[in-house]
Amino acid sequence: MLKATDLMVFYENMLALNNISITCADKQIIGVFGANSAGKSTLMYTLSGIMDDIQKKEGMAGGERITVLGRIQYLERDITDLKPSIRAKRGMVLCPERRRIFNESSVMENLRIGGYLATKKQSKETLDYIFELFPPLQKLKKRIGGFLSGGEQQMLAIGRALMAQPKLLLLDEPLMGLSPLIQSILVRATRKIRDKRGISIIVTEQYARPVLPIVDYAYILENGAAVLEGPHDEILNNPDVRSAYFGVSEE
Amino acid sequence: MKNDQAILRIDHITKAFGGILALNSVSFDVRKGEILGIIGPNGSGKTTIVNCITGFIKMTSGKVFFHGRDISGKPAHKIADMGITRTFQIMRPYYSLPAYKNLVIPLFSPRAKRTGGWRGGGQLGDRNTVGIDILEEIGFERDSYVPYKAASTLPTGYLKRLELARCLALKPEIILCDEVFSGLSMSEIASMVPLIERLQMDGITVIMIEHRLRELFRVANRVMVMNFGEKLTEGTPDEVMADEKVKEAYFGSEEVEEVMTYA
Amino acid sequence: MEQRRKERLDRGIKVRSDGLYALMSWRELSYLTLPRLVLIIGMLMLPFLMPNSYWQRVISIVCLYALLALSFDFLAHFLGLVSLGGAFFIGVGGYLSAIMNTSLGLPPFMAIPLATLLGAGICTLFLLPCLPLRGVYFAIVTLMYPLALARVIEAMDLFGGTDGVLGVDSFPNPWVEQYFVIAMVFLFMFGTRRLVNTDLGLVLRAVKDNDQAVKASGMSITYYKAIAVFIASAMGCLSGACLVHIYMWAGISLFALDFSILPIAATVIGGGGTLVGPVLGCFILVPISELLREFGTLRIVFYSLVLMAFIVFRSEGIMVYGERKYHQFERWVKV
Amino acid sequence: MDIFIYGTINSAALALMALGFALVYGISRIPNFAHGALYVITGFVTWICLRSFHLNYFLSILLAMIITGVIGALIYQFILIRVRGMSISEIIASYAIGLAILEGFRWGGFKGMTYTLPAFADGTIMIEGIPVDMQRLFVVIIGAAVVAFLWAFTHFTRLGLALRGMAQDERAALMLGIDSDRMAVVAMALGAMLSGLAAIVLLPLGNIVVEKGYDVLIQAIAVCIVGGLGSWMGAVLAAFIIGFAQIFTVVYLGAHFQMVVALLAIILTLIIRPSGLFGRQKELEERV
Repeated sequence: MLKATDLMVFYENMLALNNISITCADKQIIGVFGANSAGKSTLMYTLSGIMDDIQKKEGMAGGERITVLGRIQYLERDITDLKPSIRAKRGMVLCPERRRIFNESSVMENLRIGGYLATKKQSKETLDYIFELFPPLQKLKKRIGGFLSGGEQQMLAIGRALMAQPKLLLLDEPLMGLSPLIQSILVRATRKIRDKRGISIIVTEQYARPVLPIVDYAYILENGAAVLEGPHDEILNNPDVRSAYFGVSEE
Repeated sequence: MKNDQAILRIDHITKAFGGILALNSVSFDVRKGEILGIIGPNGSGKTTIVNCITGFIKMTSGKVFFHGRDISGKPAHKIADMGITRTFQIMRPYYSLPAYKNLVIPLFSPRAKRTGGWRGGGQLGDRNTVGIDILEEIGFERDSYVPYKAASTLPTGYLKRLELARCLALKPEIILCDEVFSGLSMSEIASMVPLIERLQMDGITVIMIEHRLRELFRVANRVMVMNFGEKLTEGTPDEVMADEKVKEAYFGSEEVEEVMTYA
Repeated sequence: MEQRRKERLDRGIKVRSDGLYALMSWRELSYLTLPRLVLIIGMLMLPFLMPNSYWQRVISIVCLYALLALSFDFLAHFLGLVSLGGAFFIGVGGYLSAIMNTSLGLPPFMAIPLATLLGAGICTLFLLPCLPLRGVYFAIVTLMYPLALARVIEAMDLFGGTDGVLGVDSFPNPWVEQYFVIAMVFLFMFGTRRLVNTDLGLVLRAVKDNDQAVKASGMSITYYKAIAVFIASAMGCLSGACLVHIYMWAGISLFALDFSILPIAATVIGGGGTLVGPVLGCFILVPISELLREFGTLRIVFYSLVLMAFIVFRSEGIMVYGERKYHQFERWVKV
Repeated sequence: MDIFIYGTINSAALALMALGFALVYGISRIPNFAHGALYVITGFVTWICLRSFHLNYFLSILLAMIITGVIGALIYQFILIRVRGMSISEIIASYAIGLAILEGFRWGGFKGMTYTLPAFADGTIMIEGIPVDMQRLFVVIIGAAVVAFLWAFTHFTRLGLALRGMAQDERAALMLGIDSDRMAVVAMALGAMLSGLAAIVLLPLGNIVVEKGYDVLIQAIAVCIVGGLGSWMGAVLAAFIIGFAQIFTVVYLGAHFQMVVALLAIILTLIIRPSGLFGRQKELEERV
């Protein structure tokens, strides 16, 4: 479904992504793990095309010179040079780090803005699905986005991304800063989205433990390079990974 | 603890955003020289407490007393000038400046001039040198090039230290740490913990807001638990761990369905 | 696949001359000081090179605009405040100096410094309410003041109303006039340059970058902004004060748009944030504007278009571009 | 009573002037200092269509508004798009555009008393014994209609919602497939047309002069700051506050002080409540 080859990203002279190739088959959940500043968000931005936008803005401001190299293939077509909005139109939707919901709009409006690309029928159907997936949102329909708790905001962010009718959903650190309880809800929801709606998902996380049970294939990034990759079981049983990436406090 | 008096007293502070209560009549004492941890789920109002105490937002009602003096409603820079400093959850270094130059700015402040800055005995030397000294204290390798690198190129671990260093430059009495451990790897946290303990030994009162319970419980003398803008309980780490209410609110039960209805 | 990217590197000589080693070789010493010497000597020579007194007068005007442009650049790039009202500073400084000269009988060399300090104080006071805030507020308020003040003077018939203040003393002779304003440009250009590299300047830049952290360090951002605005408005008021003594008249036209837009255009063309760039920009723009004098307000259209073109297509300006080429080289590297 | 009636009319006029600016700022965060210039363009284009080409009045208005909208879109597409996100450049570029247009008109000889537009309908009606001419009535009616239209547009249509999304977080909108540049062009065109509409409704009340451009810009900005930058409802409310305050000063002090009232309103707002009446952006930001 998605096949990115030899991605390299430079911020000025600093290498942020080093020769990363990543593939995602139909209906798979791919995990990308790595510590802070390992390049997870850069990877997500590059795949979704947001990097294109960042690059343009930086260039105009005379700031860092960002260079992006490599090719991205999606649904058998090369999308490397497409604008992010067109990538979204083709079904590749990013649910960003730190959620970035629309703070001043209500939950319902957030979802309807998310449905910009959807037809009326699709919107209605997806809306029902989101409320089924995240029942708490149902009661908060009228609540202003900025006043939701972190967990509710994350649910809303995922819901909003679903409204854009993705075929491939990119989740950038969906569990960041959330309590273990909310984390488990979100992880289960993620699996349901894949199982019920057949959406492929690429998810990044700093700590592998909460997400690893649901991923089919995982990549581990370190300093911008993929140091390890493999299917679920292999990663799970790798002793190095166990010591380095399973540290999550959970008394 | 030698000294049991309250250095900071928070008296029924309430903060409403629009119609929603982010803080609902929260009161607690902070004792001199202790490390107080504040934990709670996201959106429970932890950062709002820091913002209210340090004057970054105006509280709707309530009072804050520092050494028995009412400081509520004073502007942020006045409060910092009294010695109550904070770190930011989303780090705010001066990105374009080298790391040590970041400290020249707080060292320029009236408080630093008065107190002589970190460890200063009343007189402040060359700010650049003092800046590098502070960075060394806080774990930047002195002889490496790290203190001279632009803040924008430093990794998260160093930036968190830089945030702390900015507080230290003022020779503070109280430091409010807003999630200093978040975003750090296990080994980075392990190296931060002794740092926090050192602060306590130097007589600085520390208030820590955290998600990472295991590490927090190692350093904190007392812990306060927040939920939905209200204080749930406070006590020693062991007491808090044993509290049924805390378990319910923070860790939740294993049954997902139950949670779905509660939220 | 052959893929390349552009890389920027400092020249070796720059890296070395940043330290103290520069003093060790003539080559490095001249690398550092030559550009400055060229500028200083060039400006000192200018009054001699001008063909007639009209063009000598133009040099004075260039210098006054240069002061305004310096004030704009200082505020915009070291404090993050965009001032759209150079005319406000000019007007306040000009009227003050004119009144002191005509009503109190102070000679120009007393009236000018007094008007500068007093005017800077007044401007700072007027701008104080918008200093705690970031964003467009400062730009808006500075845009409004000159327009509103002109209206008030007109409506209430203050200071001679539309006729203005007449009979202001001029400088003793043209040479004094010219070298005085050139000296002022040097003073403020090198002065602000020195200032932004001191610790106080660092704090000002920090206020621009990140005001929250400055607050958390126990410093009042309003206070530091006020200091900077005082310095900047002193430059503007000085310029206005000199202007009335050159034209021997103060009137509502001191609040004219020329004074607001030309310094901005000069800064953008010359290169913002360099402090030399704005001066250079004035040396390019003002003479052109003098040549266009007969076209009336078309001049303003002209500056605006030049300004727009520069901001859109070469936003860094001449000086920044020049400095980069001087200090760095670029090369293509294979990945 | 006459203060009430004239206050309402003045407030509606201010709201009309301000909404275009508020809309553009709200969506693309560009303070459009060319706002006043667009206002004047509409006036002159209508006048040219009407007087030089002898077109029908309604047709002239339609044409002028479309042209203004297109000019707004072009300004964005070719100039402002390149400086997006750099606040200093945004301010300077849009200010420069406005100046170039206005001073260009002045140079082109569009000054003096000769340029006027006819009223939509002649005659006056009496309200509570006070004569109000039809054109002023139109100001109020159209003002109300514009507010209602904007509200409905941004709450119920797909495009309107997308614009609001972009106003809040451009990059997040981009991720959802909303093309931010195209939306900003739409916003700019819409904003330009709104300022054009204001011009067409208000200009028959006086002459078309270049100074109007500066006046309108300043009044619009004053209204937007008092209402809270980027908040449309705030702008409407602020228009009423400033509108009535101006009428009071006109009645008790004299007409010259209208601008001073606007300036004073800004200064007071900045001192007392910097985020404006409806600007709650800041509070939310602090909460994160």
